[in-house]
Amino acid sequence: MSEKKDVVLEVDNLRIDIPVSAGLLHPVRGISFDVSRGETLCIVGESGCGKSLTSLAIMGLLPKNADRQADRLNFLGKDIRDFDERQMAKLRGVKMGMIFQEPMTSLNPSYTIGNQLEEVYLRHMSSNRLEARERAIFLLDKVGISSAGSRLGQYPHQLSGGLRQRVMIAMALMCGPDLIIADEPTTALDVTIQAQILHLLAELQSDFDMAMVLITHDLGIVARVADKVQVMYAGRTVEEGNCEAVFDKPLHPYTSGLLRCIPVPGKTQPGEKLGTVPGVVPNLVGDLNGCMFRNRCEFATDECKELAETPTVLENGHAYTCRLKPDEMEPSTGGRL
Amino acid sequence: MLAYTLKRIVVAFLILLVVSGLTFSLSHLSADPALTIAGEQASDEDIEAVRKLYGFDRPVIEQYVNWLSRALQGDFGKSYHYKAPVVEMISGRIGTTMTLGFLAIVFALVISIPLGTLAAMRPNSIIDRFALLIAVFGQALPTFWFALMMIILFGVWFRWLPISGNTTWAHFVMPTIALGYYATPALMRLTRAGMIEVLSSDYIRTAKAKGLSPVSVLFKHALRNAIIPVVALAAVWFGFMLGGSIVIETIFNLKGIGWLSYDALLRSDLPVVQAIVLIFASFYVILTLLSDLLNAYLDPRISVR
Amino acid sequence: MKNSSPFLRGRQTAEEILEPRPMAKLRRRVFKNHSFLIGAVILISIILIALLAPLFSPHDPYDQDLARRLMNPFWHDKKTNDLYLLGTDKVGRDYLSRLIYGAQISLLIGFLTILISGTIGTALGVVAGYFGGRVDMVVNFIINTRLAMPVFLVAMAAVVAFGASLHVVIMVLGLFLWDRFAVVMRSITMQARDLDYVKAARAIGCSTPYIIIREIFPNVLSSLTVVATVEMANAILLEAALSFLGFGVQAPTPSWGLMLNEGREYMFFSPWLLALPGTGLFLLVLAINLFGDGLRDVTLERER
Amino acid sequence: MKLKLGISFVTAAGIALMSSVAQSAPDDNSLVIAWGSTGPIEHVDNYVNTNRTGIWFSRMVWDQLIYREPKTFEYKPLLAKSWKALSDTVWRFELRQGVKFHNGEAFDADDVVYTLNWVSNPKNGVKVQRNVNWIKEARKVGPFTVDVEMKRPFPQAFEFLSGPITIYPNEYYAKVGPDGMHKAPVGTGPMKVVSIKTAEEYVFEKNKGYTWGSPKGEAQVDKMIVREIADVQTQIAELLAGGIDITADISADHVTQIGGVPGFTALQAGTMRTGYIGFDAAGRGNHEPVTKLKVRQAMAHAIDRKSLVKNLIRGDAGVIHTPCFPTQFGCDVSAAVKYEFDQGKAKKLLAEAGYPNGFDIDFYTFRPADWAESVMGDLAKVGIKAKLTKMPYFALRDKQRKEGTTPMFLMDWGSYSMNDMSAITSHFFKKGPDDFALDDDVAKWLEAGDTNSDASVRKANYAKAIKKITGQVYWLPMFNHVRNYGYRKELKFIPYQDEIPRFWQYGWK
Repeated sequence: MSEKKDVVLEVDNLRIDIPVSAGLLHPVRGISFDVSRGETLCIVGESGCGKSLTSLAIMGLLPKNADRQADRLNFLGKDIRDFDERQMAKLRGVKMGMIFQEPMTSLNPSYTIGNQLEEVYLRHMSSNRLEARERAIFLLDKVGISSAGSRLGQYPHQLSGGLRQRVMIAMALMCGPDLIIADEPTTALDVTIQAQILHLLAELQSDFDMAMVLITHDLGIVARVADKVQVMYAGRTVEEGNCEAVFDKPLHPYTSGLLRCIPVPGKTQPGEKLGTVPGVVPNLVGDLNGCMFRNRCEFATDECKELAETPTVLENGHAYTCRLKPDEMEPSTGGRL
Repeated sequence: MLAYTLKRIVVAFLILLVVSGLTFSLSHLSADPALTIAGEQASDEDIEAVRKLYGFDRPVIEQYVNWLSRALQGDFGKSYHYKAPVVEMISGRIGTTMTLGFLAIVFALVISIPLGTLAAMRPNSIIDRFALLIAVFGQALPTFWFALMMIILFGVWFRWLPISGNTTWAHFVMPTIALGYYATPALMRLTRAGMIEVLSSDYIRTAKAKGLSPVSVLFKHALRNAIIPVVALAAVWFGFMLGGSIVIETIFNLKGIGWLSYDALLRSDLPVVQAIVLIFASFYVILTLLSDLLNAYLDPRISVR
Repeated sequence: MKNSSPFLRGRQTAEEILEPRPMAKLRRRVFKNHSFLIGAVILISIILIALLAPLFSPHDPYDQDLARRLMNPFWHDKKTNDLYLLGTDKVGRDYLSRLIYGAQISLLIGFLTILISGTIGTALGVVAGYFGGRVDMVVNFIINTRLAMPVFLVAMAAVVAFGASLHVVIMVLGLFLWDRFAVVMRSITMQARDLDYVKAARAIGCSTPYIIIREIFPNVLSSLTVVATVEMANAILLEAALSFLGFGVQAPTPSWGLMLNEGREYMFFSPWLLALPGTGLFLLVLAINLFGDGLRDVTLERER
Repeated sequence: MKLKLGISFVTAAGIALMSSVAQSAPDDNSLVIAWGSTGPIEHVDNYVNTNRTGIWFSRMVWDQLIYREPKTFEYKPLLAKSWKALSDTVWRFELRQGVKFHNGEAFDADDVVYTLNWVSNPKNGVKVQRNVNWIKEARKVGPFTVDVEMKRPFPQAFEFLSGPITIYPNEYYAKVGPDGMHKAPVGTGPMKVVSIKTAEEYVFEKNKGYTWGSPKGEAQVDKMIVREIADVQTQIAELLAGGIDITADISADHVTQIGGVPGFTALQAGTMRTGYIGFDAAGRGNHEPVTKLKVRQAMAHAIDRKSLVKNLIRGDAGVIHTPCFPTQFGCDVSAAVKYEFDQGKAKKLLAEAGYPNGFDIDFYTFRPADWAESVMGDLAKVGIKAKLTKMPYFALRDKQRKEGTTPMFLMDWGSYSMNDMSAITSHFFKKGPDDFALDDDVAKWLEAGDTNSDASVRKANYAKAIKKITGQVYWLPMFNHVRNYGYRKELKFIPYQDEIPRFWQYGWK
């Protein structure tokens, strides 16, 4: 566990409900975590597990019909649960920045890069255009964009995807936020670019001493940058803990299934079969009972249908939600790291 | 951009050429201008003389080329009926039609953009349903019928508004509403659809994540992008409205070129009809050209295409 | 739809998760779509009334008698209402019967017009979209030329040239209202052309007409129907406007537009003569539009 | 509220529910007139215009040499004090002294000579040549004496001199020409033009100098505004809303309706405009049935003209049996062959002609469709299925002249308000472009009647023509039209049979 010293964000039992025609959809069903300055939390899970909604919930950007509840939602020590749109708007961009998955469409095509960068700064800092411009150039330089000054006059469509994501990162950093949330920042990019961007993010995070929440489905990324890992499945945390702990000894069948899906340099033999997690994510509408992973779990028994989803916490903070005891999972299915 | 503009201009000219050719042949199918010119009491010899004098005995192609070459010099001939130069007749009346068309399109935009935007911001809300109602009703309401109903109610019954003529701004209120309402549904639907799409776009999410004020998100980031197709459509509709002005001007006794074209058709006054068709077509062509160029300016991606 | 929120994009929606059978899904959508339902009900009623006009109309719509001209409708004149529920017109014809037969005329004009314009527009659009390149350029030019022509004015001129009658009005409208068909068909065909199975058909050497008819046409059918409803409404309104100005169908055809033209003389004193055909026109066009809107919602969702 | 309004709106029996109009004459003693349902005055210069409203306009602004009493059709002095015939072809006019044009120019022989010589010169393009082409020359004899020489004996000369031939100021007209006259007309008449907005509005004021004893009388209002309003319904709306004081374009049904609104009066005034059904008897358009006399006779018997007149035209309109209006010179009703309404006879005639089951025919008109529909209803009863084509007047006229493919047409002719049958019958039956009979005898008799100055010779020839035209049913004369006027109750309105309202004579009670 981290030293609880400078906690930036505390989330306790975050739930999101969305009414749909078939009933009430529960995409997020009680997520808790905290993240401190200088720390990177990775939220991992496959599509539809609620990880992106979690990030939007923190930013206050959920769709209007979504209902957000939490036992605690503290940001920089302040309870932001009841913040209205105006109050949230004062936090966003200045105290918390966000980087999205799709750099190709996340920039407004009608305005220049410079305009879009400067407007954050002008909005939140009482400053003039000149300072905003200097800050923009400084940050573009910082995110590795050459000849930053001339880039300011360019429109998004004149830039490549990688460059646009760098611009997005610069934009999130314009006001020096305390928290940065990156929602699959590299998914849409070429593999070669992915590494650069990730490296850049990690570097900037330590440079600016921010807290970072990195949302991804790519465990490879997690292994490289995370301090803490949170594995989500069907709207709940199924396993969380220090990066090393989780990777060394995954305790939830889902985590171990995910880990089997990635090749590990030096450990995965050529020709060796990579694993998969068969099946699909269950329907999250209506009243839900038991372990949601049971229909895909090789260890599932009838017991799992009734199971309360309460986590088992080990002494190092490593927690998981499964009826299995820590040693019951076959060693061969996990722990290859 | 320059090449794009030039290409568009050449195409525009070609279109006008074809339109003028079609109109010319159509109108010469319809009537024997010699009869119209010669008048009520003319004898056969008079008619024959007129035919020779005006060259109506020549092949249509030759007549067309002659007409076109004079039209290009700004001479559309003389009205068969009123004996006045067509250019003079039209220039004295076009102002009324332009005023009406302009007011109507402004009215349509003033109604449809805010309403479409509000509807898009709150889909399925009361205001969205109200907007939909206006759109659905507007599309189904025959313009002339709507105009007559307004005359009965606001002109005769309540006497709030003057019924005919063009002397004061009040005279334009009913014609503007009648004509503008006709364009409102299309513009509003497009605003709404565009706004919904834009509001759900990633860059609006980015703008919100940047903590921009809702006003800035809406006006700076959303509206500008959503409005691009609306501007294009409004230009097209302005062209349609000139056509719609025929009925409206006749009902409200606005003596613009819409009425003039109606009057000319009743009298088989071909030079006037041809000139007005060409003017309407030019308007359409020029407006679409301008709106394309404006779009290229508003949305820098277009000129690259 | 609520679940079309961007923030959920790329994730499964509840409906997709529940996944009922496609037909049941379609049925549910149809019955959930109020505008589609209302439009369909009104439209079908009007079509039925038009088809069964001889059954519904109490009198021959052409049977005239000057002695009983301009009789008042039932709410004004209790004595006459047994025979002439909505009164009579200015040559003594039963107004109700003429309204009923008027539905025939409007629908006839609407259907025949879209038949002509749909054929022209679809042919041009599909050819342009399928072949692209120069063909596309030429078709585009034709479309733009057509759009540049002021429809109403040129239609009036054409009616003057060829004489006003039902055939002429239908022909003229048919020859003018194809642009939207062409534009929509062109872009859809372009998309369809690149679909895998169309490519496959081409690869195994199917002939072009075969590909267009068998592979592309079924794809564009729903869009075609939606455009058809828009143009049908358009055609009906244009005919009404032409007839209203005296450039449309000829008396004594019971066209609603012509009835408006005739009833206008009485607009201040017997407003129902104007209000009734106007309402008929309004309802028909409203129904077609609602139906078309609903159809688009229903089918587009299916395609998604 | 809204719903209630809507219901009462649809169900309202009439506009009688509306607040009624201000019940007093306007403070500035002005009169606002709406006209123009047949299109605006094409050119304000009287000689370049053919529209009826142009005639109305011309009577307000200009005077003629001779005044024709509108009730008795007697000729009285106007700008000419007296006249006498010097020969078969020369008239001498003594002119009135002390008359001034609106621009101050004094009226004298020079004005008359200039006007007559200018208009009779074909080069100057007077639109209705027939009005002026009989004039050979006008000569100044003294400062107020003029001789007018005709090309040939021309018995209708006074009809023209009292009608379409208005006298222009020579100096002004020589300077500005027709276009100047169009923009700023100058005459001697009771009303003076203040401003003109072409096809929209004409503003007049009273000619204060019109005190020389003109039989036309002084203007009763100080100011007059004429608004050209194309749509009759818009005119009525303006009338009901108080925007105008009088309209002359309404229909017979409007008369009943407007007459029922408090504060308004409406009336019908018969005119000499003669409606007729023409047949392509000469076969110009190759429609066989109508070339047969028995078919035409059958149709004449099949059509119930009385019912049509009684129900649709009303007023003092009546069935007409002559191809001219009975007050017109030479229009001898006793010479006409009359056809009573008898469908049995019609069927018999049809059977004899070889059409026992009737036939299909195209029927053309430019007038309200209900008139033609009434005719069609009658024809249908004897098996003749007429298909109506209603088209604008000009298009119909051109179609007739160009193609001749109009086997049957309901049209009418106003004779330019001239009380002489040459103005109508001679126009249609002297083998001109509008002649569908092409009968040599008729043409010959009409020519003889037109060019002889002996009244009895004229009458005899015209009677022969009438007999043949009606006997052969080249035309089936229908009825004379009425003009329908709606106006504010306080207006002193006087209708005239020649279809020319004298607006300056109408004052406020």
